[in-house]
Amino acid sequence: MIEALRSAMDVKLADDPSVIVFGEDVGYFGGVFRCTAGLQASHGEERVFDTPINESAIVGMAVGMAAQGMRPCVEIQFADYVFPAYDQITQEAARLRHRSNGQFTCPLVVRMPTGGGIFGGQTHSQSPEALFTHVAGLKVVIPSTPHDAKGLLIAAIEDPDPVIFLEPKRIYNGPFRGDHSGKSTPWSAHPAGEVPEGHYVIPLGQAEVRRGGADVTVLAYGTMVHVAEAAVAEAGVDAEIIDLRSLLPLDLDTIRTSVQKTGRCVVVHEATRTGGFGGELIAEVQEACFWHLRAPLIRVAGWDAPYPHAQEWDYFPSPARIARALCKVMED
Amino acid sequence: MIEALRSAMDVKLADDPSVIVFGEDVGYFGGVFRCTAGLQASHGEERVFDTPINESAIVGMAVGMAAQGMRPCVEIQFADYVFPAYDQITQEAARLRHRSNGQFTCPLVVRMPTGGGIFGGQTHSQSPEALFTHVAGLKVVIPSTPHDAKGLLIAAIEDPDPVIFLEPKRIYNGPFRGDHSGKSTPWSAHPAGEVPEGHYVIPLGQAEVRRGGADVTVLAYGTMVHVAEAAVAEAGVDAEIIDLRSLLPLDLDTIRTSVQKTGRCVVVHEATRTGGFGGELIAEVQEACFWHLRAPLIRVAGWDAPYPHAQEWDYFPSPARIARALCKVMED
Amino acid sequence: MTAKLAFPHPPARPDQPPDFSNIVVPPAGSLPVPPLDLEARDARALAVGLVRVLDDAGRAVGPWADGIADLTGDDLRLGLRDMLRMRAVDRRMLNAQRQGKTSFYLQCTGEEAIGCGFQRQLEQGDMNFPTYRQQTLLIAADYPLEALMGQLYSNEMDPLQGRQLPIMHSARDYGFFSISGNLGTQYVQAVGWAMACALRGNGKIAAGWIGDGATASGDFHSALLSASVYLPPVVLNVVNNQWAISTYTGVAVGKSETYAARALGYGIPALRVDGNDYLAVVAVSRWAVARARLGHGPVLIEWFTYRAAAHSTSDDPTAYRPKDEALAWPLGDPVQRLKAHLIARGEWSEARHVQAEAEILDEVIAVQKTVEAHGTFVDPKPISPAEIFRGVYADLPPHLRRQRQEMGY
Amino acid sequence: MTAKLAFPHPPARPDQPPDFSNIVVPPAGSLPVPPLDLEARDARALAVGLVRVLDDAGRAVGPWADGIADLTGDDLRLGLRDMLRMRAVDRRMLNAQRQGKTSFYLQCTGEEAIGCGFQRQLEQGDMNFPTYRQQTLLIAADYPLEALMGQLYSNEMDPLQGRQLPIMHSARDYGFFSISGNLGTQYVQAVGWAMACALRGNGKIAAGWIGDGATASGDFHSALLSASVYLPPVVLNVVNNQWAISTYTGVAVGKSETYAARALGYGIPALRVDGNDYLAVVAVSRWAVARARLGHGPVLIEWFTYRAAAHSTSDDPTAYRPKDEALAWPLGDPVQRLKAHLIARGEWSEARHVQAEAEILDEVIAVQKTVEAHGTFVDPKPISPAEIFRGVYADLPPHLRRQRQEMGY
Ligand SMILES: Cc1ncc(C[n+]2csc(CCOP(=O)(O)OP(=O)(O)O)c2C)c(N)n1
Ligand SMILES: Cc1ncc(C[n+]2csc(CCOP(=O)(O)OP(=O)(O)O)c2C)c(N)n1
Ligand SMILES: [Mg+2]
Ligand SMILES: [Mg+2]
Repeated sequence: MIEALRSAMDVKLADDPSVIVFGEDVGYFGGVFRCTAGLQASHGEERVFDTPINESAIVGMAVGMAAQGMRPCVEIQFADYVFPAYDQITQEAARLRHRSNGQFTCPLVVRMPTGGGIFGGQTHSQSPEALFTHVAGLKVVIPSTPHDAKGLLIAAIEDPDPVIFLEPKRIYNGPFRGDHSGKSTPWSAHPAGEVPEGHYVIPLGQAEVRRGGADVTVLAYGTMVHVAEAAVAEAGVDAEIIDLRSLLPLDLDTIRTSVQKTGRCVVVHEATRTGGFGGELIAEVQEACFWHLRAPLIRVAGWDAPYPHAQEWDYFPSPARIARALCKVMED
Repeated sequence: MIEALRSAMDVKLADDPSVIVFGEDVGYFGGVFRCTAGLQASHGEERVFDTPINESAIVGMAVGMAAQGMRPCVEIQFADYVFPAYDQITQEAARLRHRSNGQFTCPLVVRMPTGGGIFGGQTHSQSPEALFTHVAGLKVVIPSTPHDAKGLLIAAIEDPDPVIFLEPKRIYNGPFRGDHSGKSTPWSAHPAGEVPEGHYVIPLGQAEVRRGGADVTVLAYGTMVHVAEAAVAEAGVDAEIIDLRSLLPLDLDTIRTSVQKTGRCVVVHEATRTGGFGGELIAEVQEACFWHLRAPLIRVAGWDAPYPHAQEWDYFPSPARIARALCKVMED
Repeated sequence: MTAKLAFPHPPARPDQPPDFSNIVVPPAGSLPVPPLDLEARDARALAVGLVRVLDDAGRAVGPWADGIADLTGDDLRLGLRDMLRMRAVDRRMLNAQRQGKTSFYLQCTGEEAIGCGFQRQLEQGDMNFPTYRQQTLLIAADYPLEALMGQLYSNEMDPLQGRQLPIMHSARDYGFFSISGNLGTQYVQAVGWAMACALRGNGKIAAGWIGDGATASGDFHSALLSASVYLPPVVLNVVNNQWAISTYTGVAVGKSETYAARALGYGIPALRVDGNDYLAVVAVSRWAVARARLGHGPVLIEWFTYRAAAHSTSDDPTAYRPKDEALAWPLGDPVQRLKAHLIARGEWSEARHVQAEAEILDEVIAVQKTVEAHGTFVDPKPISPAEIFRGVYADLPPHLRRQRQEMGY
Repeated sequence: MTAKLAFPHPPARPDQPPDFSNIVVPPAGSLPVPPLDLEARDARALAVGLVRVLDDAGRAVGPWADGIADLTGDDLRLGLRDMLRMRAVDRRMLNAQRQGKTSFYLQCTGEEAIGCGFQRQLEQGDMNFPTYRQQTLLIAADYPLEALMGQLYSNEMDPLQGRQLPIMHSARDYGFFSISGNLGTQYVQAVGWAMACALRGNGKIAAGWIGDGATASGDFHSALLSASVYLPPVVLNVVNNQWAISTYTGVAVGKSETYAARALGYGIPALRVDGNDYLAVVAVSRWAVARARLGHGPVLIEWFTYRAAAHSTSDDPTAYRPKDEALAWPLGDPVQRLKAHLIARGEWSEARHVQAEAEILDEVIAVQKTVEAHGTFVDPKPISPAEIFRGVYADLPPHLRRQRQEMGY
């Protein structure tokens, strides 16, 4: 997925002089996850550069640039470190178009590695998507494969509005199905690991059915798409797995169609349960599909506690936990 | 409600030397909403003082003090300005007890005026509760009457953990039932406007049934409790109105009992709908009451747009909108 | 001896006489004009001193005066008119708020010279990132009063269609960035904008604006730091009007000698300037704008002034400072000082001044009447509720379409 | 000429020879010891200079040396042992990480003098707010190695019961605040803690710690500003080790002359100190701690040093700096320099040094064995999963009780 993201930025840096890339360690070194490796060398320091460790400055500078018509694509080193920039993102970037009645706009992408599964402890594991989906004016995107990652990132950079682009770091190097040994296969062995060269776009706001099924709908995104696949195999139920890809705007049509068919739904995310995006999904789904439902909608999510270090696998939603939830809704 | 809040701080400043109060303009002047008026004069400048305009510093200093065993009760001038402190609140205060395994704790209260209805535009009207209810380690409280405000604030100051204390500014001076002339009656004319002197506590985590009813449950908090009362009168349905008072922890027992009885539920809040606390409530309620439900759970909330200035009454959830929702769930 | 906390206090509170004895007012003309490529280490005298051009007799003196010797009587009369127009607009709008015609207002009384003098040194395409107290920038950019008042009344002439608080203007074509209510945030955005100017090589510059109180915000630091690292063409203005609502400037300046001196710590050269001296404002602004435009990097200017009016229509300053403190302000009133200078130059008279004031008032009232004819804030629903949904995104996503339908539009 | 952005660059990249010719190393002993009530305006020479005590011959010279003339051979040998112990622990733990016994590690090689020398000047009850690279403070506070390693192995000896990353210690009784992974946040918390000390009059002080890179964070400013306003008893330490992961210190310092000089802008006196000179560290720390404790307010110290090792076990510095840059560092190695001084004083010898190293290594290995017997990180589920829920709040709220039950506990 790293190469896919890099390729997306490379394509946009080459085809649009207003695109620029910056963040902590992204310049000469190419980012602690290497997503921008080589981009400074090929596009020059004026297009790809290092910043001081001040996330508010990173986004604040980007807002000023975007308002003038540039298209900054900035990196926050870990999603856990986005909070100093939370004011700039939610109060400034998100509202600039609206509050200026279109005089100024903010075509800005904030990339950040998100989620757990890497023994990163509480400051390298958080999943803050719900803190952005509540903010009108933002778009929130999270890919689950290299193929999507590239197409979605190009779409995000080309989008006229600010996009929060969450990168599930656990699957940077390969799909992770929740194996507690921590092992994962490389992307090269996965069909969606293949990434076309050059320019292509996956439109924001469209979910993807990863697995068709008749009995229960699983809503997931990022790493959890793969963990859900393992869980479905483990539970042996005929589940339909929907990879949301874009949380805001949300592809409610695809979700509705599925749940009206299956009558059951399990929502999975890594973020803490209370106030997570799962609540929003359930509220929408029950409203849209109430008369089709055969069982309560349930969530499998991170526990409402700081993300622990040593107890990682007790915290991270496992295939077993998801499988239990699948069996539970099938009982009703 | 202002006097009630002031009285709560006054009581605690007097009975506990570790309590201290600070924030922008709260010292000599007594706060732009006058909540701390007179407190510096009676308790001294070391206990009640002005700070620079840096919300991160306000909360950061408070975290350092609280860790040593003091009990800071700080004011953020408007909830819209809490975001510079979002990192200190969510990444520091919320997790200090857990991450230090109890070596350090963070008994800290962050008070802030919240919500709309005062023609404050997008930077004096927001309702950010859902951005805190997603954060493990925080408590989130919002009173709807002076009586509750004092008891809850004393409980918050005495709580061993960090509490976000949201003050619905629209009802600082009297209950507001959504009248578009902007008029409200004074608290003196309301039964819960009476505030006992001295020390009393309303425990955090307990909801209050404001109106008993058989047909539908309305979940509301803050200003919306009063608007919901007006709506119920307007709709002429026998609704049970629950004032949540504490969003985190949530009194699910009271809610469950009610919805299992009524089979219907409308959730009301001022915050933008998508990703708001309403989603969480609906997810919990449908899970807990699924087999009792007779209609989809629905939300009446702020639109997913920046809070407008001139179109305030088109944005603010009105009694008419809530009444429509009540009628709609009654149809099913 | 053990440690005790310090709490900064203003020199006087309501029950006391005004006291500005702590403020040192150096003679006009005593500071030099530094080279455009001034370095921070050579700027100390300028940062802790006070650049002044007009002396007590209303004469323009010293090297900074020499730098603007080309200004004609017309130029200066234009400046005076800008300030008078500003003051007239402020007074009328304050009254309009008192009459309920707008929800909120906020004056810049006493600070008129700063924005008026600065703006006239900018070019088309330069961009200010103002606070809510820089309506002077709009006035001196000849922003149509119709648009300004339209916004105050949230009627159909409002360029922002009711979205924003009355005073939170946005006027891209007039070099005026959309104001945010959140303090500090825009200071670093100004740096970003200036970086974009340099990256595109378009020859334009940005100007950041911040109040003394808001220099405490984290993004004041973000701005100074990024300006110090990338050296973009930005002029960073601090308007030190001694107060932040009820809070004395000492609570924001702490032990720093001046706000200008704080910038020196970032290696950014800085000057402290008499903000009530229109000529000093013009001279220093011209220097700073030229410096930025020529690529010598950022500079910070602390404009030393006094907030003569209340913070806003929600504020009553007699609760926290002496009633007549403004009168005691040692740097006087900017309008009176420029007027005195023009008269001393033989370019103006008391009579012409009275006449100009009357003309300007007439003009402002005329516009006001026209704009009010389109409705004021007291009218219910002046603008379509559907405006709420327009422009949240470039295109309306499905969930907003559903919500707009639910609303009935 | 139009504006162009500047991008700070390190003097050398991997394909180039190390180059520290830009670093001015003044002779040891050349700067004075200021009075404890030093004001920022008088601190410039100290803030842009470099306080050094040990000269090239290993002699302690100058006025700062006089201030610690009471230090005995035993005191200095203790300092040397602290540093040697630190280095041994770092090496063993790095190896343990390589063997998969812990998930992550991070050394402080080259920076040992700073925390070791500073900590020995504190009293019981004083509180450090450290970053992840100040394990020296624990070592010099005689924090049991069992606890330190227990946390690294996340086994039952871990005082934090697996909650935190290996290196994010918390040791209240040893004056070591719980480390946060978020940079900068704790600097202002240190100021708050110090304010609490002053408000309670307990005679204790706080010490904030931050890396050069993290001085860019907003809360560096929050801290300096609040310290400048309330003047609490706090020592603000900046460890300038020239790098922030791959980012050259120039990207954080910008046009500021030094990090110490930045503090002067806040009216906070500051000193820049040779952080590889144990005697300079002890002398300046003692002075600063005394200053704070006696109520003279905040002070900032920039410790000038070099991060000799990788940023962490996740980092490979050969990708961004010359491989042998550490060897070229002009201020040498702190262990070697103190050793040379002790030998020059006749208090130490090569043989005793070798012996001490061996003893310390034995001790560290012995503890390591004991701790490893309780399990290392490779053991699955070393600690009860129910620990996840304990301490989120003082009491377990209903929703967490439900979740714990769902988990099966
Ligand atoms: C982040 C933030 N915190 C608090 C406020 C509330 N507030 C509005 S104006 C003001 C005072 C600002 O003072 P100053 O910067 O000196 O500007 P002045 O009003 O004097 O022009 C405050 C505290 C705000 N708008 N934003
Ligand atoms: C707010 C925040 N942003 C980014 C990071 C990621 N990060 C961890 S260490 C580091 C470099 C810090 O460098 P410096 O402050 O110089 O300390 P050093 O590692 O050199 O001791 C970065 C960017 C973080 N931990 N917190
Ligand atoms: Mg001010
Ligand atoms: Mg460093």
